Amino acid sequence: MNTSAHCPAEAQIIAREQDSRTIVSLTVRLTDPAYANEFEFQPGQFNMLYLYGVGEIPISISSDPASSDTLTHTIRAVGRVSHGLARLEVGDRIGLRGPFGRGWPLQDARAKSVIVITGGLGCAPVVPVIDYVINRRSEYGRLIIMQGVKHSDDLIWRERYEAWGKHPDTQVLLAADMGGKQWNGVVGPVTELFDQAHLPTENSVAFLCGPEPMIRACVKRLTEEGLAPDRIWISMERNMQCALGQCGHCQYGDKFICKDGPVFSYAGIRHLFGVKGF
Amino acid sequence: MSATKAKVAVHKFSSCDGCQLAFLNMGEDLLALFDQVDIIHFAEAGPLNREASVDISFVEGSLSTPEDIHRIKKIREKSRYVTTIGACATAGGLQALRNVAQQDDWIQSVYATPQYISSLDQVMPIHEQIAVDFELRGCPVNTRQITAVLRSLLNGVTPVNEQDKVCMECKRQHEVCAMVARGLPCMGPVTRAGCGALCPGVGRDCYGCYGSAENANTASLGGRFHLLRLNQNQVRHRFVSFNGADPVFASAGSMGTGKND
Amino acid sequence: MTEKREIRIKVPLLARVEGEGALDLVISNNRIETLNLRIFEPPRLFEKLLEGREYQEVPDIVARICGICPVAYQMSAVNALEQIFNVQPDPWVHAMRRVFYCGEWIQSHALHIHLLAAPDFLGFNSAPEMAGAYPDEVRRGLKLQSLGNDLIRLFGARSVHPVGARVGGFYRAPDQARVAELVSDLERALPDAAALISWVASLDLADEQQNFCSVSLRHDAEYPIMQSRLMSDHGLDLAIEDYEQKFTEFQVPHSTALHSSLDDRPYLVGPLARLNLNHELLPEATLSILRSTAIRFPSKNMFHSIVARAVEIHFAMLEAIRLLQHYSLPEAPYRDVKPRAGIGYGCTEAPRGLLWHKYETDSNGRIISARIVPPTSQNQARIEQDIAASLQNAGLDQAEAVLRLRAETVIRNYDPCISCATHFLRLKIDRH
Amino acid sequence: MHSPLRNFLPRNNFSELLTALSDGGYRCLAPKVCDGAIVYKELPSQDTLSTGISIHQAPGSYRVEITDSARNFGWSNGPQGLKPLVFKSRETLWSVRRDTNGQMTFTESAAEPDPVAIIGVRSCDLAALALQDKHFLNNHNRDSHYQTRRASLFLVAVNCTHPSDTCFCASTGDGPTAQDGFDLLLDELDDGFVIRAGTEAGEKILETLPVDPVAPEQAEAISRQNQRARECQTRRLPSRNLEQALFENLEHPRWRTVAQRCLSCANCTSVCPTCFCYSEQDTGTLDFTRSEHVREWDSCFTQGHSYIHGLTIRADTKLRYRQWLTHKLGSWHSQYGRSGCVGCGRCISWCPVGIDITEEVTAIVSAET
Ligand SMILES: Cc1cc2nc3c(=O)[nH]c(=O)nc-3n(C[C@H](O)[C@H](O)[C@H](O)COP(=O)(O)OP(=O)(O)OC[C@H]3O[C@@H](n4cnc5c(N)ncnc54)[C@H](O)[C@@H]3O)c2cc1C
Ligand code: SF4
Ligand code: SF4
Ligand code: SF4
Repeated sequence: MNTSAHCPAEAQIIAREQDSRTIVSLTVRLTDPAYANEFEFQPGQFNMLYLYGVGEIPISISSDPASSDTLTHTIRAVGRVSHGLARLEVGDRIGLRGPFGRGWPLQDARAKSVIVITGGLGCAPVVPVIDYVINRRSEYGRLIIMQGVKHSDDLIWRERYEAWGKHPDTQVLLAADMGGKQWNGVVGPVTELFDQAHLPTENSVAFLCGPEPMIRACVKRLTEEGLAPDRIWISMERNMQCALGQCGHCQYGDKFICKDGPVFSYAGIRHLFGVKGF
Repeated sequence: MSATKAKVAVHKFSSCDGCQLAFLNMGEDLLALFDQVDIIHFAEAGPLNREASVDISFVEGSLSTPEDIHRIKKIREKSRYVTTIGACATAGGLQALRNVAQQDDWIQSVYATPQYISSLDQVMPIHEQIAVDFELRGCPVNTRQITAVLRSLLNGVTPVNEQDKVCMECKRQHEVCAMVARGLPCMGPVTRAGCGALCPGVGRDCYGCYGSAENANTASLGGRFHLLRLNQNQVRHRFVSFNGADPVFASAGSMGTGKND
Repeated sequence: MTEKREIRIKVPLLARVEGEGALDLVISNNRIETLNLRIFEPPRLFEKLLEGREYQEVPDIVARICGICPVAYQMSAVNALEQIFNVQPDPWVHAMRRVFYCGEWIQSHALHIHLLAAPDFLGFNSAPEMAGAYPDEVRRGLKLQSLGNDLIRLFGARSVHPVGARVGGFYRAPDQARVAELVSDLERALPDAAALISWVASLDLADEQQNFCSVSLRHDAEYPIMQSRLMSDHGLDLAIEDYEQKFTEFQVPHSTALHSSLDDRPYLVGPLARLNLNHELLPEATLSILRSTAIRFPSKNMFHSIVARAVEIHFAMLEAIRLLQHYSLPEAPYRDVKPRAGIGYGCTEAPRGLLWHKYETDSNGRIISARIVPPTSQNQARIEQDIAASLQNAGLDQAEAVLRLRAETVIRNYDPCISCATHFLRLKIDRH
Repeated sequence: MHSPLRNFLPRNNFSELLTALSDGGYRCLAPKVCDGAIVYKELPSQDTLSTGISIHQAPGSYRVEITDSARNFGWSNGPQGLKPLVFKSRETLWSVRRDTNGQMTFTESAAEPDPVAIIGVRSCDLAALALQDKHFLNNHNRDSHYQTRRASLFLVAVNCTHPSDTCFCASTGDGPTAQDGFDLLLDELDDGFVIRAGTEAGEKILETLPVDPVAPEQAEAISRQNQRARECQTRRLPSRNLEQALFENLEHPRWRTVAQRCLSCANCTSVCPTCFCYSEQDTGTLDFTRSEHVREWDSCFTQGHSYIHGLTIRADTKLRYRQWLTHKLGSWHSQYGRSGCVGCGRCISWCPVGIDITEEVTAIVSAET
């Protein structure tokens, strides 16, 4: 069992899913059974994954908190560490520290309608939320899932979306800036979906995750539609080295993304949100 | 890691050989290197096979003849990954100073039979002729840098591009700032880290041998040099020396040229 | 001998030499028709680019002529500039420069013996190949090379293009604790250096006597490294200022480096020449190891160069220990310098031999002109002469591969440093 | 607050303090001039403290002068406070071995307790240490490396009698006299020191010293010199919580003009005794069985500080300088309940181009633009 905050524990890859050309889901199990046992997390929290000899990066946990003996991480290969992680195979080992941060405020959302808006790979950190709500369907109001991608080929997990859409009172809306041949979703930015959604602004919360320009546009629409800033929740990303609120890299004004976030209420960060340089 | 060893080549163009020594001066680690990779071409260490296909080519030196250009293109074709090493390969080196001088005049004055001369008008860094995957700066590069690049590449990931300023390393070593405490015209604030702030470490000002750092404010530093009583010529020489074709330093050096005091 | 035979040997790229050179050899009917050590590396015009620079910049600039012997360049340059400015560095500085220089001899010689030359005598193509069969010897060599590098770093922070030397002395005096550490490292490695001499002396070196003229610096009391008079085994005794009167450089069409002659004849510089002329100045500890081998100096066997290198490693280690043993911090590690106009000369013994510098400065200490004569260009004519003799000795009727290897071995035996040799010009070879 | 002025240690008995400390198991670090600046260096047991050091600081300039004064502490400060002693500029956090099966073993590296007494600590640096404590030893996370080193410190503070031109601790409320955070505190007079303890450990050492009672003239001299030290300071920060004022002025034109001068070299953050940013990376040898994970000082003036894949949040100097200032003087209040500046003036002196934080912030938060 590993006690240090800085030092990772070993985890082994037990399943690997190639979701798209650049996106891979790695399901891992901590090799120390005691540690694996006591590991618990909230939807929206993240781990620091370590690639041997290379480095650590923050990656959200995209699996169900109920079965936390294994942990799934959906990783887009974009640079040094993520490319290396995405090349690993079942049986390979990595280092893992976590879980870190504050997740989505699911308690607050109880009995309310839940609007999930994601862009790009943004849906990964919210998957546990969706699963959570769907598993407790009656405890929540409407569930509206809106997902935007740059190109329709980037859309992963089509079957999951389809399956989610089949649940009662659950709406799945997809948009692609550029649609491919077999695309029957909307072509355009994710904000195009707002008109179709007939968003419930009373008694609802919105969870947003994805590229910041897209989030900015959505926040604007949501507030225009009348959703209060403290009902809008955003998952933020900044450079992160320690995930312990120490290294200073993830500072966002007066906040540390790693410990005060990554999920923030819009009301708490609106004074900086979209300001260049923060 | 795959079972077959990576094939590595070390090529040389116009240079002093100093960067290759980052390999040969590894000490006993050189044996670990021979263990980890297959050295296919490295003239100074023995293996000769310029034409073979390799995984990684390290290229030292700048281009200064038509044959050089032909050869570097061949190297590019035969290499999966090309890393240039050192000031000559990445920024022309000292010899690129001749780009700014009257070359003909230079050549006339140093040898007896000038009609034999054939060389390019300009001394060029490698990236001017081929696509380079990674550039490692320094005059010379050191073993730590080479080791870091090799570790990354053998791990299948891109090497880290170190681009902070020498001041960062200087301060981490707790050197007393030579510029502030002794008024020396230190290049540290605009020079790329990597050497380990060697010059401040021996009590002198950095002379910029690692080339320009990211976001280098050469105008402000040049202004400071003037306040430290450097004349125009001296300021120019600070910027334009070991990385003759570094665009940031070159343009800093050409500011105010003409006034040769 | 009946048949007429023509062999054309072209070595387009010499392996295991510093820098890029080639060999063109045509043997026709058992006669050498053409023999060109072709140095084709492009010139880097150093002398020219020194013009207009401040004297303080010179040590850093000339270091870049060669990555293997930057210390030599720095020392020849600072000596010349100090002569112009009429500064006499402290005895401390003189002693520490010698140590600095010893580091370079150790590093360069160890590199040459193990990675460049030994594979020839043991029948390997490359250092990695040889390392497989002789791991202990190679490891020992790399360890010695590292010690040399450590000594350079002691003063210069790094061993390639060190940053510690300045006109007048050193920027900073090394820390006492570090010096003490290095002295004990050196002492511990002395047996390795001794074993190295015996090892190279036991290599199968061809027994081949040649006639040549050895040239080196000469000092009354110490084995020569820096700044003294020039001498030869043919009676030369010359102030370094008068170098140009006796030595001439000339151009040959097949090389981008100048050839050099003494009284119109080729001559030898480097470790063998030094040992031939100065062996009696070696410390007794080194001499006694040498006596236990079968090799005697002066020697007319060019292949004894490798033994000379091993001997100089041992000497340089003892010398560094001697000079550092009672190390104490100086009052100041350098003398302040007042620049003035003038002409100055510096000549030191680079690992490969004489390195002669001449500078002219203006009253602010800016360089008006510079002239640099490196060891390898001085040896070029001698190398060609040696190849001819050596091939003749071996028998020109030998198989092509044998001749080729022999010629390459001869070249490598000089440890030619082509970057040094071609610091200034480029020739295009005219073939008609 | 602390014990009244009772104990006088004559200058020629000062070595007794050093002896008591080394008997107590501490290495002593004392101020020495090195390469033209005051640094804390290990004091060999028989050695004496340097005397007559006088320091002249100005924006971008630091000069040492040796006078014939007998005083040991008649100077302001050196390029570093206590930060390097507790928050190492580079240290290994953990290392990992990998065997041929790919199995990894992680080993955390621990800092070794190394009892060390620092002689001549300034009040600004005590304040800074308290701030670093808040950062590294909070409820959210306690940094064991920091904690071990912090627990090893014995702090002998000396009230500052000779602030430099660049000092403004009086305006931040962090000096020039120390309030707390020391083990022992000295007031230096020409013939010796008035000494008092701030902790039990300090008290223990104090008990062993041959002290005299303090004469009323001595107490008076001390209060006079402390007041002079306060009053001679000319620089100041605007005297209020600057968080709101700074965040209201994010588009002030001054950010652009300061960015033209700023070298983005990070000298200011490196000498700042409260800056805490660090980056982490893996290093190791070519033999792949082992890797080390190290952290080293980083700065909001580097590109890497705000890099996320495909985007640098603060690509230019204007944004980096603004991040520094708005954090140090602004959001620090929200994070740690006070400003991040203790008025030591180091960032002014050690900025190679002499940018003055007090001048910049005043220009930015003053009404006119
Ligand atoms: C809280 C949080 C949750 C995240 N969840 C996911 C996820 O579920 N799936 C996913 O694919 N990505 C996620 N990311 C983004 C992911 O961390 C980056 O893509 C990754 O760090 C890029 O590293 P790299 O080495 O591959 O890229 P490079 O571009 O080579 O980056 C070099 C280094 O910069 C730092 N860095 C670069 N980008 C980021 C970033 N966005 N955030 C923090 N540090 C960065 C890292 O130290 C990285 O090693 C998350 C980021 C954060 C902050
Ligand atoms: S000495 Fe040079 S490198 Fe070091 S901090 Fe000062 S300016 Fe920067
Ligand atoms: S301090 Fe500057 S000049 Fe000196 S070695 Fe480093 S980069 Fe080169
Ligand atoms: S304010 Fe000064 S010290 Fe700080 S980064 Fe800018 S130039 Fe460097």
